Amino acid sequence: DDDGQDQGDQLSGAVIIDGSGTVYPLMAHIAENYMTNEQSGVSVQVGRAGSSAGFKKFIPGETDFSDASRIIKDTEIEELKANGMEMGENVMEIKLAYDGLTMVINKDNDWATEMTEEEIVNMYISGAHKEDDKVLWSDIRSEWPAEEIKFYGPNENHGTYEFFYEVILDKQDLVSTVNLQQEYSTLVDLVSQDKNAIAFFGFGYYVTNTDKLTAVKVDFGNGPVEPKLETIGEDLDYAGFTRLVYTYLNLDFAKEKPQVLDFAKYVVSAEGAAKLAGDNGFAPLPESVYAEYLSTLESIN
Amino acid sequence: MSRETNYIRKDSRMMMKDINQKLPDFKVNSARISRRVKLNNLLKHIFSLSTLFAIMVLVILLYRIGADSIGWLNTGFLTRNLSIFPEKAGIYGAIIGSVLLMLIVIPITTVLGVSTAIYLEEYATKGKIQDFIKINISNLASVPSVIFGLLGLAVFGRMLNLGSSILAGGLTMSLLVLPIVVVASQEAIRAVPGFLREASYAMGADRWTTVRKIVLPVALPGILTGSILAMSRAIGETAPLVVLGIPTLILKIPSSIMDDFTALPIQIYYWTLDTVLTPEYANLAAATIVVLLVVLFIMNSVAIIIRNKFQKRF
Amino acid sequence: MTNAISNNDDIVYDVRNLNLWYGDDQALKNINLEIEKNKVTAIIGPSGCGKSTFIKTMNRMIENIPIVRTTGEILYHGQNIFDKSVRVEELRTKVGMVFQKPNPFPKSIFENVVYGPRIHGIKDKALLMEIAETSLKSAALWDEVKDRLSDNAYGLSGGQQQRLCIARCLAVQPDVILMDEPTSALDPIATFKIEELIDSLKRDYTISIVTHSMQQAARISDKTAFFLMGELIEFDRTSVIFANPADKRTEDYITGRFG
Amino acid sequence: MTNAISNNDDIVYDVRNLNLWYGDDQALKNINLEIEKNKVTAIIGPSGCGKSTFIKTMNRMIENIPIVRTTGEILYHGQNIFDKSVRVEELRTKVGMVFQKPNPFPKSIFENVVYGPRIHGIKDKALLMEIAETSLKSAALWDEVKDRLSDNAYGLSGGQQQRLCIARCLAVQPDVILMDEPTSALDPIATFKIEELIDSLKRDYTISIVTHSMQQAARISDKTAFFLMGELIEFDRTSVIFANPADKRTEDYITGRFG
Amino acid sequence: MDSRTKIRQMIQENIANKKNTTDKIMPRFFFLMAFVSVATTFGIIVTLVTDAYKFFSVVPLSEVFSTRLAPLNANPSFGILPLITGTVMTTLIAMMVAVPVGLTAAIFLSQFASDKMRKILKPIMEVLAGIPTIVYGFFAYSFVTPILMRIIPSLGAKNALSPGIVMGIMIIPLVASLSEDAMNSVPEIMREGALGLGSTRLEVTFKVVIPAAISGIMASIVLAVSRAVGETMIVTIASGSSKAFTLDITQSMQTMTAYIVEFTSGDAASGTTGYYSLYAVGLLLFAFTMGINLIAQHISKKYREEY
Ligand SMILES: Nc1ncnc2c1ncn2[C@@H]1O[C@H](COP(=O)(O)OP(=O)(O)OP(=O)(O)O)[C@@H](O)[C@H]1O
Ligand SMILES: Nc1ncnc2c1ncn2[C@@H]1O[C@H](COP(=O)(O)OP(=O)(O)OP(=O)(O)O)[C@@H](O)[C@H]1O
Ligand SMILES: [Mg+2]
Ligand SMILES: [Mg+2]
Ligand SMILES: O=P([O-])([O-])[O-]
Repeated sequence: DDDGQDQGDQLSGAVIIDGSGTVYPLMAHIAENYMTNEQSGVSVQVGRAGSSAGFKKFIPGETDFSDASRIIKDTEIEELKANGMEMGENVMEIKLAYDGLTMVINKDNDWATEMTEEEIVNMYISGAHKEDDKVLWSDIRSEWPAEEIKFYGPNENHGTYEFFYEVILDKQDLVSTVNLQQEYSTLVDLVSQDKNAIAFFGFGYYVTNTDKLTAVKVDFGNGPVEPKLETIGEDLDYAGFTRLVYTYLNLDFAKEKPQVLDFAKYVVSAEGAAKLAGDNGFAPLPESVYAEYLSTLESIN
Repeated sequence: MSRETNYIRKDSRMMMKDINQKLPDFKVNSARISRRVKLNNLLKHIFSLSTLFAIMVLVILLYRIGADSIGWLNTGFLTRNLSIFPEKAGIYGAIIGSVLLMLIVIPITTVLGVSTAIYLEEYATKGKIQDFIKINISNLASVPSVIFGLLGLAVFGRMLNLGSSILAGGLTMSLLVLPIVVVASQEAIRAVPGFLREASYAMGADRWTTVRKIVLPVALPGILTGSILAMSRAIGETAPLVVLGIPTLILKIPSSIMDDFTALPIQIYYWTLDTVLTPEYANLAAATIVVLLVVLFIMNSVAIIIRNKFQKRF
Repeated sequence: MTNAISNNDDIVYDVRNLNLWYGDDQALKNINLEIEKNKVTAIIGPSGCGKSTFIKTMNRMIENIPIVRTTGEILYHGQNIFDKSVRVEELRTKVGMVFQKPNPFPKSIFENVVYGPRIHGIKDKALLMEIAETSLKSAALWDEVKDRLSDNAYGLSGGQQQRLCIARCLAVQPDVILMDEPTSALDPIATFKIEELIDSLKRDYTISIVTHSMQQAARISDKTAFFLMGELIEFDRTSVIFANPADKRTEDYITGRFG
Repeated sequence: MTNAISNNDDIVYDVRNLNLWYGDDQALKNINLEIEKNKVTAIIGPSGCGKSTFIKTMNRMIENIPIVRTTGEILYHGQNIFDKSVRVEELRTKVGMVFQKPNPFPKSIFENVVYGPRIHGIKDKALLMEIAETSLKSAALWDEVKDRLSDNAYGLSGGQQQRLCIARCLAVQPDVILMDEPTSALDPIATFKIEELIDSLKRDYTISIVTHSMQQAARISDKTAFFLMGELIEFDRTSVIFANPADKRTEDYITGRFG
Repeated sequence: MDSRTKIRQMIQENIANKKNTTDKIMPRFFFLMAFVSVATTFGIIVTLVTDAYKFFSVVPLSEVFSTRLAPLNANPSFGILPLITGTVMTTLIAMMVAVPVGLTAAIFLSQFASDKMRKILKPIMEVLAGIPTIVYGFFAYSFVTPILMRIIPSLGAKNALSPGIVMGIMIIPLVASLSEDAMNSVPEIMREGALGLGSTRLEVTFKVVIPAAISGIMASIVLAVSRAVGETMIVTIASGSSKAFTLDITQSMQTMTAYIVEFTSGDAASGTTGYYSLYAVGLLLFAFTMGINLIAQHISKKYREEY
């Protein structure tokens, strides 16, 4: 029943999406709009196992799209090859939007509201301050409280973790005291209840919880910058912690299943990511980028 | 003999006097009795508090859930499709999912469960095989549901390639509640008086005819009650379905048992997890819980009615 | 002895050297006895002497107890009922059984009576109705239940239930009816009715009845067998057994000296 | 009538106009009776006449059945046991009870005997040991169990268990001992031992015993009460009741004409 | 007369022509069906053991019994001790709630409550037992945790305490009803014996009834442990998924069951060591509950033999 039937404009069948939890709200939003406004006969399923977990299902062909909050890794490209798929040939990379990695702290934390990039990087690196990684706020700046910092973050299923570890920390180990969770909601909860907590995740999960969390303003050398839609972007002030979020499309399935192709077009259409990114805490890409994807997709069939 | 008795009498009289001197007089000690009675009454009240505590929790739980669901639980909620937007969300799809799930679980567990019970009670000779199956069933009943999820994932999801379809979920759930149906059916069959079987055999009926015409009809209310209880377990089970990998967002109403699906408890689970992102999800979860509890309440009432109506006919 | 009529058409049952064990306990010891056509044969003896065991062996109901083992033969119209070729289903339709406690099925009165015909393949509604009527009439129950044939059988009184069980048994047109203390759970009036019924049934059927009551045996039976600890002590015409028993133990039992 | 000794120290129990209902069924009807000190009072009557009900009312054990309702009074040493001020715990230590089926606790023999003293706060080991010994001796059980006081009571024979229950009862120094068919579950030899024991105990205790056995009542009791359908028909010296009953119904019962 | 013979003949013919095929096939069919339950157990064991074997052939035992659990890390480690402490902690908390409350409720219901009260109270307890665990999960997360956080300021939003307590509440009816059964099966005459000696009900309960019913009560507690160990949704929702090796009940932690849920819903892609670790944990959990169940059966068999 996965095969969509092209009866005029009416499509049916399923589109299966898994992967990034960061991208999930955006993708779920697009999917719901697609189903209510465009193709009510198509079933779009969106999961949020995490970027890495998503690729593990995508590579053997279990999903049509794989959302990711980081770019696909070389090892994953190799695995695709082993399954007879080439990037560009069988798999299409679609950039969806910009996300600002946001450092969040508790509302009662009135000291660490601004930090330099270096301070943030150093506090999360294992052994940078303490042997046992029981870092105190006062270790960062002596005028801050001598209380232990509670480090939180998404676990290794998540692209956000990998972006943080590989890009921000430059592959240096995280403090051993870090508390890694599967669900972003859990992180929001934990930080909102713990005065000494600090966590990192996508901007989207912060904007929906501004009443519970404070975002740290990051000083990349030109004064503290608050993450917002206006500052997140490649050439903007928050560029230091800005990353792209993606979805990867299995082109073989797009060719076989019209509903997959149709949904892909919708994602990059004016109704898709371009329109909904902002609502979900992402900065949209320039329109030309989406238009190019659209024309590539139109050329199929 | 009588000399011996005399000896005992004398002896006992002497001894009794001894005791009378040494034992405290119980009349004098009535203060102590008073203390004991007071302690008795005090602890009685403390013990009743325990029962009361359990009941209070139930009341609070129901109240909380009821309060959270007010304003959210309406016909629209029951008939609308799922949505990521709380004010647009409904649980029609989850209801259909749960119903389809039950449509798989009911026939499978009934056939398997009742057959197993018939085998154990009517055919199996007392001995090792019967004991083995019995022990096996009682052990199976205590296996955590998440383990059944792993079994379902490995066997139905991956080996038979059913993924996280309704069929895979239904088969997994069927095995999970099978022991409940077996045990209840066994009890119902055992309660069929032997004289009815004898009467049937004496008419020249063979074993199967006796089972079909006499034993099963008489045991039916008990079997039904057990099956309903098993269903009410299955309809609220979450862990095996989560392990099978039900997607987080699935908007389409399932139309066949091969479709992916969501069910009432799954929806409660995801909404509860996401309350942090959208606080109104807590209300949706509460409203879904109310629906689930009402369904359970109806099922259990039916079971109780059946039990009371058909109890003790001989 | 009645050797003269052996191998005669009048002999329904011919029990020869019957022994029966429950596991290692012997419950029947070398029983030899003949049951005559259209006679009522009473089986008496103290509790535990093997009366029920014996009567259940006659239609092989005893085989439902797995530990039972038998030797010897029971010829039913000349055919050994223990033969491989004998089907118990067939034997049991020819040899009906009525139990101590009335045991109707929890179905309607009608369904109770036609249970036997139904399971043996009679489906014709009219025929079933006819069978029900004849059987209930033969069991002297028709008048009492004809207006409520579809009511549940458990709504009947104990005595009515027992007559229903007899009707149920008659519905498959048996040859012999075995009864194991059929009146012991009934009050005197119901007992009287059943006794009357037995008397009227013996024209068409051969009846074997276990009873605890000496008076009952004397009242209704033509022949009486006295069992004691698994042995058949004496078997003779009822008048002889009660008036002039050959064995001291029979006399002791009859006169209430034990049991 | 023995009105002369009313309000006398020799009257332990004075039952006045006692009525008792189980729900709507009246089980005791206007009972009036006096129990004398250091006498054995037997209570006889056919099954269901209210013997157990009556005896359980004397120590208010009957109140464990929620539907029970009583009117009238039972004076124990002049004090109405139904009074608010009377504590059942106190009453029951003074009025011990022995049941039909031996009911030792699943503990050691020693722990069974000292159960009562322990709950009354006696902790001294040596004293408890002495109490155990004395009580077991009084119950004529000491010699049989002295070497295995720490064995489980359920290892004893039925008769020994019953004597253990009597010893357990003696250990709290009761005034009255109520016994409800204490020997009906026992074999004749054990019964004999208990009867002997009762005879020896009556010097120190007032005993009231329910029994089914006329012979037993005649053998061991000083006075006998005959109950019938909840009524006290006759109450007199045992010798009178058995030799020369005043009431026709008593006579019928005694001579085995019913019951 | 004629119709009698006719009917007799019809019946005898039908019997003679009847092939007893169904009567012979049905037992085999039933046996086959009965075998499904055995096959299920077999399936569980085979599934768990084969994949757990793959896990153990890759991961050294010294690592398995270590305190570092980081299955997805670039430098992964599969120490199982954090899961065991998590499971033990929540189970202990649950028992601390369920055992005293359940036992005293059982005592109240079987020894003190009037018939009328019992008739009202028992069904209510049954309702409590019939509520799905996901509902308790919601309750723990949305009600109990916030309240506890007001009482214990240092309590994390995800912790071991709240799910432990709620699990305990969920198990109360199990302990109560099984213990009550055990206490009710102490013969009435034994209770009467004690009452007849002037005991208060309390004394009867503690000195006679409970000692006599002790193995049934123990069995109920053991079964409750098994339930707590196997409980999944409450901990999944209310305790987060921290894999730190800690005995701190105020902080997020993970049980064996929650690990399985997290791993399957996150990353069930087969073939990795992490995937196999799922089955290793499953096997341990299975062995654990099976062992507990066998102990309970042994204990309750013993108590059935007592009188
Ligand atoms: N199912 C059985 N298993 C083992 N022994 C049995 C069984 N049924 C009966 N017996 C034994 O066989 C003997 C005969 O029993 P049976 O029931 O035939 O006696 P009975 O004469 O019918 O007694 P009653 O008058 O009490 O019905 C008895 O000693 C009995 O204990
Ligand atoms: N718990 C009860 N509830 C209702 N009625 C009861 C109860 N116990 C006894 N009865 C009724 O009270 C009447 C007297 O019963 P009781 O047990 O006192 O008789 P009994 O003389 O001791 O008989 P038995 O000799 O059989 O022991 C009987 O009619 C009985 O049915
Ligand atoms: Mg018999
Ligand atoms: Mg009595
Ligand atoms: O869930 P992620 O977006 O961090 O992969």
